Amino acid sequence: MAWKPRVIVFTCWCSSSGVDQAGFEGFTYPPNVSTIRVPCSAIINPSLIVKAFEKGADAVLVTACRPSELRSVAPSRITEARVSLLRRLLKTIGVEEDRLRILWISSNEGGLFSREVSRILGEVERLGPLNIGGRMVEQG
Amino acid sequence: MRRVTVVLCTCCSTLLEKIDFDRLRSVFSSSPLVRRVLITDSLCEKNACENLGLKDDGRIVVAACSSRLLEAAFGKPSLVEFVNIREQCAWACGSREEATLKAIRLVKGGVQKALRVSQPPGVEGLKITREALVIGGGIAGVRCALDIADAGYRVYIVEKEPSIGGVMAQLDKTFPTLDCSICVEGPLLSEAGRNKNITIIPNAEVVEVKGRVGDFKVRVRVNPTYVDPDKCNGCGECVNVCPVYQPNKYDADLKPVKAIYCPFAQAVPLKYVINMDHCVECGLCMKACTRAAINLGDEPKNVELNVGAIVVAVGSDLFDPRLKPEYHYGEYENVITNMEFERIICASGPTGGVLLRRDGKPAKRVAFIQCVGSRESGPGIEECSYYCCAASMKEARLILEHDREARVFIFYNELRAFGKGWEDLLYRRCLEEGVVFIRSRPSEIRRIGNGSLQIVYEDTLTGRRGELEVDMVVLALGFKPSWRMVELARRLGVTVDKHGFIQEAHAKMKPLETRVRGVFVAGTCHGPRDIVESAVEGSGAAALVTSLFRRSSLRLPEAAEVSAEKCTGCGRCLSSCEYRAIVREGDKVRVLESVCNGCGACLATCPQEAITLGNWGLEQLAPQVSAMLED
Amino acid sequence: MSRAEDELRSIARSLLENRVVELVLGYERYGRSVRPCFVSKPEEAGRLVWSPECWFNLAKYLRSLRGRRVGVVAKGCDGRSIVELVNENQVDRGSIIVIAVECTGVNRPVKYGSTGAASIPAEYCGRCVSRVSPVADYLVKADVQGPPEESPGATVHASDWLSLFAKCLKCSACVKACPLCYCTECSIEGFKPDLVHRLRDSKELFTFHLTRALHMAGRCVECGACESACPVEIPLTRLYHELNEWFRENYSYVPGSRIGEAPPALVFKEDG
Amino acid sequence: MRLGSMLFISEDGFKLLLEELVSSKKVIAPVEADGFFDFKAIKHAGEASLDYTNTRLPPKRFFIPQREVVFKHYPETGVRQEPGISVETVLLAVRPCDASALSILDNILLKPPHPDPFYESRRRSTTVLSLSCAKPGEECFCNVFQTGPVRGSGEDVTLTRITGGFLAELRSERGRLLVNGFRSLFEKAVSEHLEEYGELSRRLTGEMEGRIKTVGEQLVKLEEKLGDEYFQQAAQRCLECSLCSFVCPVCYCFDTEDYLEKNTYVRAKGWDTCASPFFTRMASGLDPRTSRVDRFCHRFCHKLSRIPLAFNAYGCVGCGRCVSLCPTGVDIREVLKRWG
Repeated sequence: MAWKPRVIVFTCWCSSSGVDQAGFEGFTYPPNVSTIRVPCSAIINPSLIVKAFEKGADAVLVTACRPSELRSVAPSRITEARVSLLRRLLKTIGVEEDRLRILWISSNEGGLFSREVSRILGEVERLGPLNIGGRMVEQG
Repeated sequence: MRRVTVVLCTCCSTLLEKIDFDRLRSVFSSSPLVRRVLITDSLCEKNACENLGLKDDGRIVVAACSSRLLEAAFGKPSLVEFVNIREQCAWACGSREEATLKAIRLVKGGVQKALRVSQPPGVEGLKITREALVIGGGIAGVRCALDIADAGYRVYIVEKEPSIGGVMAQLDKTFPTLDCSICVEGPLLSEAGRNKNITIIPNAEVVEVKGRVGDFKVRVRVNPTYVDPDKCNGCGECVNVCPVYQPNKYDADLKPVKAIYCPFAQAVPLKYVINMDHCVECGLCMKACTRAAINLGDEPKNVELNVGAIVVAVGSDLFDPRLKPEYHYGEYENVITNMEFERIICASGPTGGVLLRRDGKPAKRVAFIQCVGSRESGPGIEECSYYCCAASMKEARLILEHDREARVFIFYNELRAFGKGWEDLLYRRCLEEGVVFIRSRPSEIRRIGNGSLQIVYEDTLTGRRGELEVDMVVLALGFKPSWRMVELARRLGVTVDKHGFIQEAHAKMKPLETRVRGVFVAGTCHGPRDIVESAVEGSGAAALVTSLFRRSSLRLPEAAEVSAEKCTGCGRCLSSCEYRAIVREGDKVRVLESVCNGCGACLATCPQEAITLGNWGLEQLAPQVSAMLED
Repeated sequence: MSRAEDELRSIARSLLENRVVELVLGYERYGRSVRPCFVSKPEEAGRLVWSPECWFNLAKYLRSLRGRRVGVVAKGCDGRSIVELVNENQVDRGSIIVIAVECTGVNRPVKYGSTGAASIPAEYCGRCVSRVSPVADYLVKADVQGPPEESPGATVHASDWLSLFAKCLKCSACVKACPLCYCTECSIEGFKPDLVHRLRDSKELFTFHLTRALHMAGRCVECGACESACPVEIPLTRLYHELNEWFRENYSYVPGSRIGEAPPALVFKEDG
Repeated sequence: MRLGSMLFISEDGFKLLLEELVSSKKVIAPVEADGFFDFKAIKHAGEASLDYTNTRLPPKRFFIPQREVVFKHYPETGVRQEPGISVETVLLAVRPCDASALSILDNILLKPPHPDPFYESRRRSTTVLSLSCAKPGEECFCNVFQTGPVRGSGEDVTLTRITGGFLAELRSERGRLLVNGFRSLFEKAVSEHLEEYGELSRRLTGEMEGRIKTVGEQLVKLEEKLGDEYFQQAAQRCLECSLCSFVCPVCYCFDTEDYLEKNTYVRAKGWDTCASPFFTRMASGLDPRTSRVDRFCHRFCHKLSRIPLAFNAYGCVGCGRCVSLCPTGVDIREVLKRWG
């Protein structure tokens, strides 16, 4: 059957209510998206994103609260810096940096989330499978 | 092998046609990691847990709707992992097949995480010391101490002056009703002095605060007063024989008192103190004192307090008018501040309540200049200082009450009379009594001939420029916290805003709390206020303290902890904590539980996860990610 | 025997004689190349040598010698890693005497190479930020002035990295040779099996190298010790250089340039 | 033909032999890749290149893989040992020292009553053809342990390149069977061949004249030398990485690891190093060998005194890899010089 990109989404507490709200209002988005809820986007360890790519994720999305309205500005700034640093690292070693993105989703933007996810899924499909596992097996 | 119970909720069977629950059951009952699979139709019912017999199941994966609704049903999520198969699967997927596959994937992830969840986060049953500390004995502090004492808890008031009372004790009358300030506050002070639950520690300041909410260890340094408070009965014999005079800070340095003095008549505690800067140690007072209470070799003492909550009510200093050279305060005698005016107009003041100029002549023409150090981008503060318009109108009415023929001018920007009773009792009454309001911020004060002053101004309503000759100018000073406030905030671990006021946890949602759990604020220390609002906040803070003490035990939310052997002290986590909850200790770091907000930004900065937060480490999340990516 | 070597020895001898330091860390001749040596007696100072073969970063030993007064021979990059170690309070600046030597580029060892050459000029020295250590108590000028000869080095294309990682033996020589890798329980050596298992699994080498790159981001002084210690010669410094470029572009911050300066990316300014 | 008899095979005879072997069996030979020689399975004869001092990594990994699954616990059927499926392979052009390492490993790992099944199945299915050295490497010291440079002790056929072809000496039953299979390509060795063979070994021993030569009895009591000034000084340099153990053809210590993969529990076994501070760390955290000097000396005591005592063969074959690859120049030859 056709290859489907596998995407992991890390949502912080507020943006997870945004994601739930997407379903609540009937916005459908492709199924091969698995969400993991964490208290705050800054908890996500960049090594965990790297592990997700190694285990077969074709794209990883990190949703965070918009820096302006979040009650404490800081964590979103940290996540933004870490994601940008990791994107640069991925670009260096030949993994397209668009496979890792940060989305500013506040708790009432369900529609935005589903539109963004569908658009990103389309792009990732064009990029094709990442298959780190397969490419890392050395010869002989 | 650890086992997990999987509970699937069909949301009153509405999800049955969206997700193939039988397939879910077969997939997970065959897995060796799952103890049993339960399918129920409404988990959000009142006692769903009991009916399903989940009491002793330990590790549970609940696949249902959004977890916010369910957390209440399951109580604090201990070893329970929530997976959303309604909003994110049933309602968000196109076909039943897709929704089922996604549900399987999400529950697999949930199972892997549930396997590795350790003891529920947060520390249970922390002991609470049901004693409070109020720093600052002004109206806010006293009001707060009284409310806490009335609720039956012990309170310490630490006051840097020899007596509690604060700024309100220095005022003559209070607006808007012009009732005598000390007559209102006096009874409160004496009740505070008498209340067996309240211990007043005067001449003292907080030096060091350690520990967490419910268990603060506070070190207080009591400055020497050279008079033993237990022996002194306030008879005043020593004052008669003391040869040395000194300016009295209570009277804004306008009325001299002896080196051994009591700040004001209604002082609580009514004890005499010696100001060693001026005392010449002649020893006359020692001979005069019948109870041998005086000891010139007194040393500062340290007092250790163990309290459960701290209320900061230290008030705020006023703007230093010398920073506005155009008003020549300190240079021209008759340019005085509104605090000095309060002492002069007050009966117990230096002139016995008669409004006299420095040279003794009565002040017939008085001008008030508003917003000195407020609502400006200069050395003052940007905000409006809230109290000064009302105070100046009150003082104007006092002048006219003392001397019918006096002429009073008020130079204002926007006259703010928004409080209860301010409009009629102050503003309209002033207009009736002939007070002249000029909308202008005077540019300069000049001295002319016989000591009277000339104010150069431009009336922005009429556009006319003019000079006004007056006998006396009163500067309405705004609030401006001094370095002492910033120093105290550093010792408490709380932050200050750009002007130096203490920063509340949240301006709207938590106005009386600070970022350190268990430390509250009341009064002008966290922003411009008037007496009414300071008292209100005193009671508000007291309510928060009593509700904290009312709890049987304390449960702190998840706070990060540092493992001592793993930590190398490199400090990379310090900079990631926006609440500054991580501090260096020796060559390691430590997390202040009462300050940590559980956001976890520090976890990823530590390369070996020496700093951990509940169940949010790689050990729990990596297997969940791997499980979700199994094809 | 070059003038620089001579100066170096006399400095070391005087430091040891006047008991300014208990130990001087330097390099000594060994077979065809050079290896680190610990000189504790003045008369042994003669063993110290200086040549382009001295690629090893002696700052690695400073942490285990904390508390003792130690003199250390430091190239530009070694000095920068001493600054980083001081910023991360792993060593006390006071107890280290830095004998800074002006470096003109080192040679990276090539072992069992088919070309037979013992070492070739290190490619990472071409990107050097400062030839002399930012912190120095003594300075030894280089014998021959002028820019280092151009160091050849195949440019590494983005697509090569995965096959390069696949060659890795997971022997952690890179981790152990790096002065800034000092975790008590290194999460990629085996203490965090959920991230990287202790035993080598070729798929996990992706996570091994990227996690180490993330841990070095904003700290690596590009001394090349990891690249030179690696038995299968993976050009790791090139990888960490890219992350330092990210820091340079976003925050114009170069690691190891000044004592007291913390990496800015994820840092809140004090007034923040 | 009896064991030990010498045969000759011409250059193109050898190529033919290689073609045959590649088509019938899995052949592993040294291949040059970006400046280094490493053993790789070759598809056709042309890939192999035989003029090298030694491969960077020993052929050990074809007998003891860096990581292998020992058994899995399947939920339905319980524990099942992973079968050590090993296909018939020919290991070509191994240097005599690496080949001798295999014979030492045989003594250790195949010693009854508990031979290592995984090693045994791989060893039994592999025929080792060694190739004598043409020129000793800088760090080689195989002359100390008589493990080269011409003849090793673990190989099935010893090849020696001489003008016009190779001399093949049959060293084991498997070697004889292999050569029998291609008897037509071989012919009896004549005296010039043997003459050239003798001349080669004399030249090689001559070239290794300056290096250490003998191994003395003092090594047996190396343990007591722990406090020796040399060990204190040298141990300070060791970085405790796993390089020396991973590149040593004789190191066989392993570590095991259990983890959960999908629904099955897996036990894996793989290379470990005694230099690492966690090699002897017990579950409780207790570590009998806490100091760096202990670990540093253990490596030499194990190779130079304990293995000889237990398996009457030295645990080192003098290939020189650990000497040349160690980042901080730790050198086993210094131990030999001091106590050899």
